[in-house]
Amino acid sequence: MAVASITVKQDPAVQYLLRIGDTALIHAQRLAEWTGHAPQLEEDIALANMALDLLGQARAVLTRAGELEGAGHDEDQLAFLREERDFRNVTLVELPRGDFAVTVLRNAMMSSFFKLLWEQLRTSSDAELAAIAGKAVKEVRYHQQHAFDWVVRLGQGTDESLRRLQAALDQLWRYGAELFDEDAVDEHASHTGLGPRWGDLADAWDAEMAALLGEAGLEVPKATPFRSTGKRGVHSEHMGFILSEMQHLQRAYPGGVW
Amino acid sequence: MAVASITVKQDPAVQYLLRIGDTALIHAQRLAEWTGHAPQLEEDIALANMALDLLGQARAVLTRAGELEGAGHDEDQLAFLREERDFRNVTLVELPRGDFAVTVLRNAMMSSFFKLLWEQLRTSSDAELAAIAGKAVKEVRYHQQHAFDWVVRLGQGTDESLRRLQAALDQLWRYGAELFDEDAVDEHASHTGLGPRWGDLADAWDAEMAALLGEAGLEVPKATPFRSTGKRGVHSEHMGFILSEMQHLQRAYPGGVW
Amino acid sequence: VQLQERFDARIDAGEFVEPKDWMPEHYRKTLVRQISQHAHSEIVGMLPEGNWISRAPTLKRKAILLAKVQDEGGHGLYLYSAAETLGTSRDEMLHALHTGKAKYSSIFNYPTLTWADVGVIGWLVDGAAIMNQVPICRCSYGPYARAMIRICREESFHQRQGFESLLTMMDKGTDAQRAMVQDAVNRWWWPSIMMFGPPDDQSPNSAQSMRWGIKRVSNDELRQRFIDATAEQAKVLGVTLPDPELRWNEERGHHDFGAIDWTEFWNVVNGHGPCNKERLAERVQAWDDGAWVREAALAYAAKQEPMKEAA
Amino acid sequence: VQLQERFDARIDAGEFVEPKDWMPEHYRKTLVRQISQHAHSEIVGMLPEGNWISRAPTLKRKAILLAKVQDEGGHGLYLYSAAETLGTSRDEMLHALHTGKAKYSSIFNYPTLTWADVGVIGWLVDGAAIMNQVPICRCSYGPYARAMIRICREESFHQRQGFESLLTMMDKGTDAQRAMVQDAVNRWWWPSIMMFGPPDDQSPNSAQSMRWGIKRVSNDELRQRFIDATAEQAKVLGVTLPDPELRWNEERGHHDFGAIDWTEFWNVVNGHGPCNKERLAERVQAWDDGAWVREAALAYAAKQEPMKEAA
Repeated sequence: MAVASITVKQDPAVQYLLRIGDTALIHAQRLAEWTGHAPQLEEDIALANMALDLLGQARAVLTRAGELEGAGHDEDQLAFLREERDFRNVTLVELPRGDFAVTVLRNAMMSSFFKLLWEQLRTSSDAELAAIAGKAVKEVRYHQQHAFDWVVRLGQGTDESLRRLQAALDQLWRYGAELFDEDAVDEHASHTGLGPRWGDLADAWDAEMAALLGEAGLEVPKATPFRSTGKRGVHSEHMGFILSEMQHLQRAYPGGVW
Repeated sequence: MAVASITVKQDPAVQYLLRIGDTALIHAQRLAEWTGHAPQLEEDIALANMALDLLGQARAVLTRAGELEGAGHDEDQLAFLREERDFRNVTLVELPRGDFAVTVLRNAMMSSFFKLLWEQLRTSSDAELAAIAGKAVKEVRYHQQHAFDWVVRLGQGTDESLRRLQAALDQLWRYGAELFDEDAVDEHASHTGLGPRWGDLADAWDAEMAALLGEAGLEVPKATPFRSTGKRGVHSEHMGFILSEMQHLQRAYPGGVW
Repeated sequence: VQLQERFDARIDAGEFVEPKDWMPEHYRKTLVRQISQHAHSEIVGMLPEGNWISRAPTLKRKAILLAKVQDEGGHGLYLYSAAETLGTSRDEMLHALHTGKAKYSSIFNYPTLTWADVGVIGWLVDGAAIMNQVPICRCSYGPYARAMIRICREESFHQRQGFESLLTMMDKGTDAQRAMVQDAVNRWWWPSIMMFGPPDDQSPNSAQSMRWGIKRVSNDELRQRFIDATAEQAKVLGVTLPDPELRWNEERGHHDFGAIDWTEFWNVVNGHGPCNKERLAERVQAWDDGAWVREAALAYAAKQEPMKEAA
Repeated sequence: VQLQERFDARIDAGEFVEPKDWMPEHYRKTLVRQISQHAHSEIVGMLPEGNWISRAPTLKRKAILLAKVQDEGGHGLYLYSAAETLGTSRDEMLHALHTGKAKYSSIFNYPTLTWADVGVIGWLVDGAAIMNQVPICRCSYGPYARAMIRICREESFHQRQGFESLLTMMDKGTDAQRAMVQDAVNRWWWPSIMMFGPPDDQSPNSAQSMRWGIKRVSNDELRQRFIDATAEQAKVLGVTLPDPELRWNEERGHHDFGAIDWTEFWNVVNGHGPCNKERLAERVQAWDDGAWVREAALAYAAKQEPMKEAA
């Protein structure tokens, strides 16, 4: 019945999976906030659908991370009993949901990244991860289509929608760089065939985003030295609030069975 | 090191104190949200000051509640390890802080109530509570003055400030009735001299509020059968989010010493 | 007159009325009111349960809840579509909701205060909804009946999930969890049995709706069926229904039950329940916040038109 | 020229310059820049700590933290007032902050990620601030010097409270709490020692400020004093400072320490730290959201004027 937080081994393969699983989980958490509050009913349903896909991916990957760690941690212990500093999601997904422009632009950035990642992970040396990727890649293609359609629609819609979209880009763009920062975890994954160095996806991602942002009529902000560092466990101040809410029941009902 | 929630005896004297202590605590929690975000620096300081006063009152009253209960619960166990359904604050204080009009109007409603209550509690049969009241009554007079000044200022300020203030009144007014709903807890307090039936404060409160709202040029909404029920432990949906945030550390670090 | 006779004959024969068929204006209006009210209930109903998505206690329960709330949005869509076949647009119906002219099920004006509320809504509220809705699968208006068939199938699934989640807590959980379940049952029981509406002798529109085959079973009869079914399920769960007068009546072959507080019912119907104002305000806020998005989508579509024509 | 000579003589004699005294324009500008930057640091500094008020782990800690953040607001007030004596209004200074023309201490562009960060800010950040500010209590401009005396007294109190809260966790807490403290120290150590600004040989304005008695001790000397004091305190706490090269140098009578990452320093100064954009956006949002309140207060005050005259 102890409910102290768990700690997870600093094994690079486990860390690599946590980056994927946590990013999908926190993105799902944010997207699900729209449920019941979207601009039209179709979008309530579409955003909930994406959140469900991401949640499914998160569950599969976290489960696999727990298996590779070998300490008996299941998806729920990993999601609900880790401390903030042990979460490995990129910072971009933990930012507040913002308005609809922020949401579809973040979806465009993240789904483009995930599409490239899952495509590569289909040939992971870890058969389980490869299988997860085979399913995820189909889901994420739809996410990307949905996000891109909306970005173009808002970019070419009204003056206000273009203005809001540009503001969203100005806010979010600088968080994109974190996706492609490399370190020993990437090196290890690449070396063992677990998955690609995330940095190796940068060129393809840049190309897809440039085409999209061009079509939407957006001005791409200049690159800056700003680097978010969520995937190394140093998050934004938003993360603590996400977790205090998400983890409340598991923390408050020790030994509970749900 | 168990951190399961505590439960508190259904003793009417304890419940009476929890109503006071929890109301002050949750009101402080909401007011403190303004810190760093007020319309001008003077108000950052004034609102933090009120939150501090309320927090001090809450600590004293919760401590006393724990003593009367006699189960060894201190102020922190009462604040951080009770479940939502065992909190006894009135619903009004748990509503989101809203804009500045909502905040000063709520302050006006609550400080007027608390002023009347503390004045009576100075002669409580419980010497400890009487002592707390002696200090609190001075603090709350300042709170009331501050709130009333602002209500008049906003009411007689600009068209926009009047419009916002009226919207705040339309939102909050219906939660005022709960303050004066009576039950066995009040009956017991009155009977034992612990404190007044809250309902007995209604006429004086009505008179003070009517004078204020009149001066501010507000239209008082019609009475309706709506009744909030926080002081019986049936809260609004906002309460759970307040507690998940407020209680997070105590729940997540079992056995911690702070 | 001939049209009216043909219509009546059709109803009597138990045939479906379809959108292109002639129908009495009052029949059309009654249907629009009922279907749109039902659609509004689905989308307002997303709020109390949606309130717990971010806090669901396991990832599996989070997925189940999110899928359920999404289904409710889907039900809203089918129902608005069914109502649109009667010549009223979704925007018109939403306008009626947002301005307080249209109603939605009063049950959603109660707050969800604990995680157990989510399970209890599945068990009791969805259970009552199904009881109400199954007869509508045989309703005389085709599009409505067909929508209801699909909806009822999904609702049954939700109801079983809700019951199962409560059963897990009651059977395998801690004392604190069991107390949470019992507390939620205590709060939702009476509002649930109010979902069948006022007693038959105070339900003036029922007769006409029965005649038209829009309503098939009376309020009191549905309520009795629900109570009979639920009392047995409560025993399986191990919870107590908060009605000291609830007991099996051998003679009637039904459960007797205590007096319903109709004052509370009418207060909530008339806008004075715990969450009426907040629910509506939340819907209106979402709609208003989304206005610029809908406008952008329209503007974009308009710009594409000439291009399509030119292509 | 005579005025300049008299001013210089006064500075040399260690006398205070007061608001009504003549002063060189550059002296005035330098002071306005420095005092307003200091005031901005106080009010921006309310945000990272304010972030934890709602989550403080005990009611006592909540009260202490709330009082501390309130004090920072108070410091902001004194300092804006001191700067106003030089002929610049608070609104002008805030405008410079909101438009990015004025700076504030870079330390507040780092996030507070755990509760231990609050204690570490008290210990290290307030500690470094005091080290910087104590000499300003002897600054040549009277109103600034007097404000600093009061501020330093309160900051010392905050610093002790921060240290005490860390000591409680380290001495009496759990392993998880001790790990939380060490982690916070790891993140805040380097940014704290950057608070003394660039090395003396890269600090071009320092000489003039020294001459004017606005600055009394050099950046590097203050930094060394801070490191020497803090290294001892770290031992008492039982935390490790994250610098493998930190060690006592008997010969120098000071601690040696590792190379500071000045690239990070300049990145944060130039707006690219972890929270620069969010901190400023939060201040601007609060200011903009409050516009209608300030307008209402002005309108009300204007309406009262004629009444007062008439009375």
